[in-house]
Amino acid sequence: MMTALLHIEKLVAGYGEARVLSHIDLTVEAGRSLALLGRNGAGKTTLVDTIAGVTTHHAGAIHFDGCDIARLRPEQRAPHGIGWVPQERNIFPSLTVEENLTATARPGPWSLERAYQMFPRLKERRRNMGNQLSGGEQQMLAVARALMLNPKLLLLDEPLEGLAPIIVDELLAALRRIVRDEGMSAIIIEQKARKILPLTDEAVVLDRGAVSYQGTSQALLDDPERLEGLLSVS
Amino acid sequence: MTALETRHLVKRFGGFTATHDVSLSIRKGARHALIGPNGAGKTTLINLFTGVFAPTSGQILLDGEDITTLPAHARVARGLSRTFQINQLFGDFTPLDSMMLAIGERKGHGRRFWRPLAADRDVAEEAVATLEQFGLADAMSNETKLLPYGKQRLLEIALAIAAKPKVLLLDEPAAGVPEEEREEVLAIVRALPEDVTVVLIEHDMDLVFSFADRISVLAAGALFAEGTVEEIARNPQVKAIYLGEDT
Amino acid sequence: MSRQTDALTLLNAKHRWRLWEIALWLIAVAAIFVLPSQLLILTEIAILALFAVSLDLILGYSGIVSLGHTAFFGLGAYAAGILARDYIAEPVTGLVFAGLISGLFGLATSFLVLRGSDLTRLMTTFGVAMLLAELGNQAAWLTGGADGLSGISMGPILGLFEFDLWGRTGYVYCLAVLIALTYVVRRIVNSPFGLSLMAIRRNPRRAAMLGISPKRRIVVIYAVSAAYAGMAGALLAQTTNFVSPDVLAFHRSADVLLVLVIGGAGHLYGGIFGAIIFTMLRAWLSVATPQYWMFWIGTILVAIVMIGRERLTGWPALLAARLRGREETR
Amino acid sequence: ADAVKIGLILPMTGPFASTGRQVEAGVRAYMALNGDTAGGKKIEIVLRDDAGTADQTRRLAQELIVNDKVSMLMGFGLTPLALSVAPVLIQAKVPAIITSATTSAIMSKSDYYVRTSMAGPQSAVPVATWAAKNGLKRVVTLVTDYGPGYDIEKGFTDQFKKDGGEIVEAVRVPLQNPDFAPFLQRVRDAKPDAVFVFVPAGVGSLFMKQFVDRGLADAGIKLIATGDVTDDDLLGAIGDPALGVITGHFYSADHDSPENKAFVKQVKDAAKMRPNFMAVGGFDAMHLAYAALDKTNGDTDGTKLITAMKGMEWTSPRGPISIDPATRDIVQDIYIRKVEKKDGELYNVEFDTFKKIHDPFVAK
Amino acid sequence: MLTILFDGIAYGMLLFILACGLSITLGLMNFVNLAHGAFAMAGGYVTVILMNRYGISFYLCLPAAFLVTALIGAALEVTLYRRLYRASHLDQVLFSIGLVFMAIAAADYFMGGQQQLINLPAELRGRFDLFGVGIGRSRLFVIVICALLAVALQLALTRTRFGSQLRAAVDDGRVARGLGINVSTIFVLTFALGSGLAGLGGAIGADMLGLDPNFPLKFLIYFMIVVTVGGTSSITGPFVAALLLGIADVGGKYYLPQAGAFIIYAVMILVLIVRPNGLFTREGGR
Ligand SMILES: Nc1ncnc2c1ncn2[C@@H]1O[C@H](COP(=O)(O)OP(=O)(O)OP(=O)(O)O)[C@@H](O)[C@H]1O
Ligand SMILES: Nc1ncnc2c1ncn2[C@@H]1O[C@H](COP(=O)(O)OP(=O)(O)OP(=O)(O)O)[C@@H](O)[C@H]1O
Ligand SMILES: CC(C)C[C@H](N)C(=O)O
Ligand SMILES: [Mg+2]
Ligand SMILES: [Mg+2]
Repeated sequence: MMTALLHIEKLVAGYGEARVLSHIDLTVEAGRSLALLGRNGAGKTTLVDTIAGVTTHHAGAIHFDGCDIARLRPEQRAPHGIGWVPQERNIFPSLTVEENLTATARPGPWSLERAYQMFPRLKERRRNMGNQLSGGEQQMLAVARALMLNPKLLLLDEPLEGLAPIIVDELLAALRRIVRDEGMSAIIIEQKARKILPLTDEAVVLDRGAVSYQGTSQALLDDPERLEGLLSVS
Repeated sequence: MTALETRHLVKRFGGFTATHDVSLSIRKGARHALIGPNGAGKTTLINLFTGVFAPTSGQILLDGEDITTLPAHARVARGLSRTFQINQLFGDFTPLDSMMLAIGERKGHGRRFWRPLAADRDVAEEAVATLEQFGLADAMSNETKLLPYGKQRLLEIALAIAAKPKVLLLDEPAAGVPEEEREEVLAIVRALPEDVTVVLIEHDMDLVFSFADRISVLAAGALFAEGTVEEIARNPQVKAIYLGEDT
Repeated sequence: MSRQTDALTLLNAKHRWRLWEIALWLIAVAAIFVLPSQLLILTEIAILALFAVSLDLILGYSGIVSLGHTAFFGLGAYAAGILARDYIAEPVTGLVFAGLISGLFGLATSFLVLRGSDLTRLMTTFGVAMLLAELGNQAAWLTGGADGLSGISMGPILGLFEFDLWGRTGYVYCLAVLIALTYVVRRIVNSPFGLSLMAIRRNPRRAAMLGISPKRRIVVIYAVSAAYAGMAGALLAQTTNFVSPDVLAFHRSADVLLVLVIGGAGHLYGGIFGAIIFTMLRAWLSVATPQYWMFWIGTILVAIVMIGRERLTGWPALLAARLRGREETR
Repeated sequence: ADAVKIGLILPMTGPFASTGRQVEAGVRAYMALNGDTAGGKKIEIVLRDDAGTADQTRRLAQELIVNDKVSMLMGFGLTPLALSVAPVLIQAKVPAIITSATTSAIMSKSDYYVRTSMAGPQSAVPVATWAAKNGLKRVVTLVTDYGPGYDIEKGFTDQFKKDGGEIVEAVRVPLQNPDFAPFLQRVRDAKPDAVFVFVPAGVGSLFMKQFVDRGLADAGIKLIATGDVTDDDLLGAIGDPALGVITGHFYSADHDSPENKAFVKQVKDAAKMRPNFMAVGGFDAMHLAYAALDKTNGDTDGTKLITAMKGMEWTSPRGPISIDPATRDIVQDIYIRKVEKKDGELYNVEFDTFKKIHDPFVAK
Repeated sequence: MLTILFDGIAYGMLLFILACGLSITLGLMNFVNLAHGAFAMAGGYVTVILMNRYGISFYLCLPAAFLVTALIGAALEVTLYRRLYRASHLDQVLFSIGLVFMAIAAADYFMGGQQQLINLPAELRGRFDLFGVGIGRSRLFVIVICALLAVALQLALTRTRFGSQLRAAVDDGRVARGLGINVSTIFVLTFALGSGLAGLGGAIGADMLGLDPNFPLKFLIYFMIVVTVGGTSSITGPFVAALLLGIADVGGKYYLPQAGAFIIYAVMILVLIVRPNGLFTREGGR
């Protein structure tokens, strides 16, 4: 039986006094993936960062894997099984590639070898400092770093940005496999809806900090006009 | 007429060769795309063009003039302008301030220390006009760092264009810009005068193919292939190392 | 177009004279008449304020931290002192002379602040000041060495105004110089040149890509700042008729840095307010408890930081609105 | 019957704070022992901290004169601090009694300076004479690299050469100097009979320790010094390494006289420390102020006070002293002392006296 | 000749032990802690009190000085420092200088203004000759302790996960937390370590450098020089820098006494001209 891995209720959050998200309700089942869409500034990053715990939480509940983590500090959430890829990647500049991977790693199926297997490029650059990587390499590192946390839920904020098309295909395929075969869940933000809708189960569209669509990805794909309407500048 | 040319350009970081004997020639007025796998050395190349890095060996020519050893700002003065792959903005300036700066510097006002900023009406007018063009006018008095990422990205591009360059280098300008706005951004770029040379680095093939008239493919630091859009799109080796199957 | 008017209004707002600004200077002038017994300490404040304004030019506006700014202050003091002792006793001449000497020295040492991190700059500037201090100590034939430079007797200002024991002439002189030089800084920071400095401070790489040569601009402003510091030093030498070796001492660099940070770097008036607050507090506390005043100053510094400067006083908020987008990043 | 105010400007904080502390203790001790009236008027002390910074000294002096209307200034921890007030004194005609600064050059800068500490190399010269007499032929001098150091180096060197000695080497140590090793090694390598040392008091104690640690004494190099090195205040803390060191100075807490006994007891009781040569400078400054006021019958005119002070003679805790009417500088006995243990405590025990020493640099 | 070299090394090592705590708080944690010298002073006074008042052995005083200052450091971190990691460097300067002022006045109040001296145990006093080189025992002791410490620290900070977590936390605290690093705990431990080392340095240095309330200001500059010349990204950097400066300073003062006071500053400026980020820098990093 599937239970909700993440269940968000009436969430209000923002930065300091500023409230960006208002009354968000959202559910992610274990072993499912969710596409998070929305225009520029809609609050996608804010939502994902709020789950990771690094914004200001004003009200509402975030149930994760059976407990309310809304009031937990971010470093207490990661151990519950949250893996986060921030939008700006935020590779630690004074750590080597390998240290970036191991510093936060937790035990589980994702090991250093497996991460390197997925991104051979990283293995080649393993002794490089974090800030001496190309943009795409940083993106790979951010994803690999999150995987090495061996999370139950992956939060991916525009993870495809800056990756070569062939890598994008590989990464998407791999994510799909991971979600399907290993029961990991994922929330994926992406500007190009059509890139990820085919590979995700559910979709949520945000607009000005509120949910404007919630349903299956397939439904959105089947209704391009609706999709257009949800995403284009009104 | 070549706008930008490199001869046997090499850049090493310690033992690692990021640019490997690249000889590239870009025609004046070209819409040239630079693609290649991650870590192929595209950004490094731009950094070499603009003087962020000094090459290990080789030459860079702008309009036939050797600029290999010129400092960055002198290259800008000769008409080279760029955007950064990762935004390089003045976080607590307003977009208006940033634009005033960019345009003022282009006009050579930067050494004026007695005249108030506001006295340069023409600069202010142009600043506002450019901001409007990029849909940033509403946010012109907000702190840059508080703008959504996409808007910051637009400002990054606007700043480069404000320099009225002869050669414009765009490093993944569309990253983080929503799909619909990507086209608008490129439309602005496309609308630049014909003699402006544009070099575009981008992983979004829809954009590349619709924008470029010529493409160079870089791999492992070296020039791997070069040709028209059709040639590159059909090139099986490029597919194998970069494009993948479905594009 | 209304957007354009908006923009011009925004830009104009930056360099408009504020009420409190005018009030500040009026009070400073009024002090000549209403606070005759405090003129000496006010003179000290004016000199320190000028010194802090000079530091603000490089620290607040250009992001160059210096722990050796007193090199220029001390050099100016010695230059003015020696000139007055041996050649020309007229103060304004000495002031200009000191500014020139310090400015040139700033120009000559500016290459040191172009590279490295904040810490590097902190320490190279500090090193230069220490070397200069040691030089001053060794060159006793010129500087009086450790005993200090004495035997200065200043002539009347412009041949007209004699210095008096109550420090009235001295204060008027220092205040006039402070007002004039602050006005110049005010013009500079509100100019395109000033904007480019602030841009360099925030992101030199991007600034270079807009065609700005960060190095040249920094060299220029460093020299200007050095000249300012030199003139502050000259004022001290001229109003005290003495140059002690501690014009080059480390604590002076540290003090001026504190003063500026207390007042808020990058605000133009930060140094001035800082000088007022710091000097008054110290004077008051060291009279109240000559042995332990440092403890209370320390407590106040800690409190200022913990509570947050912005929350303590109203004026930075005013300034923040005025200079929106220009406060230091933190 | 209004009060007479005396402005006391001292470094109470900063590196020379202990100077200020001692002088203040001396001043307070005098008032405790002699009451607070002189010349029929009540005496008030206004204490200010200049933190050892000359422009502060100068401003404080000026403010004390203009605002607080003090009749005399007193204090001045270091030479430049004393020098900085010269223009003020000249303009305001207010006497300034120097309790600590020692450089010769100060006195000529204004006619309103009077000194109760020490005049230049006053104590160095007798040490030179003593050394030459006691069979020390080859000496290295080691002084701190600043004004008073030069004075003392010169005073010692001139006298020692005159008495037939040889200066093997003259070493100068920077004021800011954490480690004496290289200088001591230089001394050691020069293999002299003795090393003559002047370093300011606090540093002096560190010097002593390193001197012993480096085995210079074992190598047969004797240590002779001015009294700063075996400062009474620190002697206890230096401990046994100091035993046997010979110094010349104008004051020892061990000086055997009723005046001194009373003084030492008063400071020990009130300030919980042993007075040193700085404290006695403050004590005598107060005596001079009181005596001058008595003489003018409470008239606080600066010029009259200075005139009254000139030629004043009295018995200080340090011994008999007087103010030279020509130079306004102190004339005092210099004692040669040796560090010895008395009742479990270390003292500079006087064993030889050079009488009525003037500033050797100023022709009599 | 070799004696001078030995003295230089010892002096350098003393600088290192005093500065290494700072290279942790300033270099690694990126906190401009000008109060470093105050912690060193605290360690010194702990030693003085324990030895002179209670007659406790010098060897026991060293760990005690470390522990006491580490505890003080931890307490201050939790109450004050913690809130300022994200403040600007200038605010940190203001704050820590404030602490220094407080410490100076407090030391003066409780301990008096005069120099405090300790007397080392007999076996650490004096010197012996080894192949004609005069070896001061206390200096040898300093050298040994420092060398051990340098190796231990370098290993701990570069080879352990704690080390990389610390650097990650400093690079980007927000993201480090988001990825599960317990930034507060790491910082409090590291800060305590840095202060403890300062205290240890103060305890060891008190004999040679003396101890008075002005200690934190008097020596601050030397610590800063060592850290700057060494570079802020490792422990090896300050170690080598301390050695270099120690030898240059002692050697220079011996051979060129007239230039004595210039040397350390001149060396520092020269190094920084050639290598603006210090002797040892990783190419990356902040
Ligand atoms: N640090 C911040 N402080 C205050 N407001 C912020 C901050 N960061 C973002 N915002 C505001 O929050 C809103 C939502 O921003 P967010 O970054 O979540 O949008 P997004 O959907 O991720 O956009 P994008 O597609 O550009 O990444 C925006 O209006 C933005 O201006
Ligand atoms: N400062 C540096 N030191 C060492 N290696 C570096 C440095 N800068 C870049 N590199 C390496 O050089 C290679 C080329 O990097 P570059 O940024 O040019 O790639 P790119 O083609 O722009 O890739 P992407 O598409 O991912 O942005 C990368 O492997 C990177 O790790
Ligand atoms: C207190 C002493 C160190 C004063 C010193 N003798 C001077 O005149 O400067
Ligand atoms: Mg986002
Ligand atoms: Mg790139």
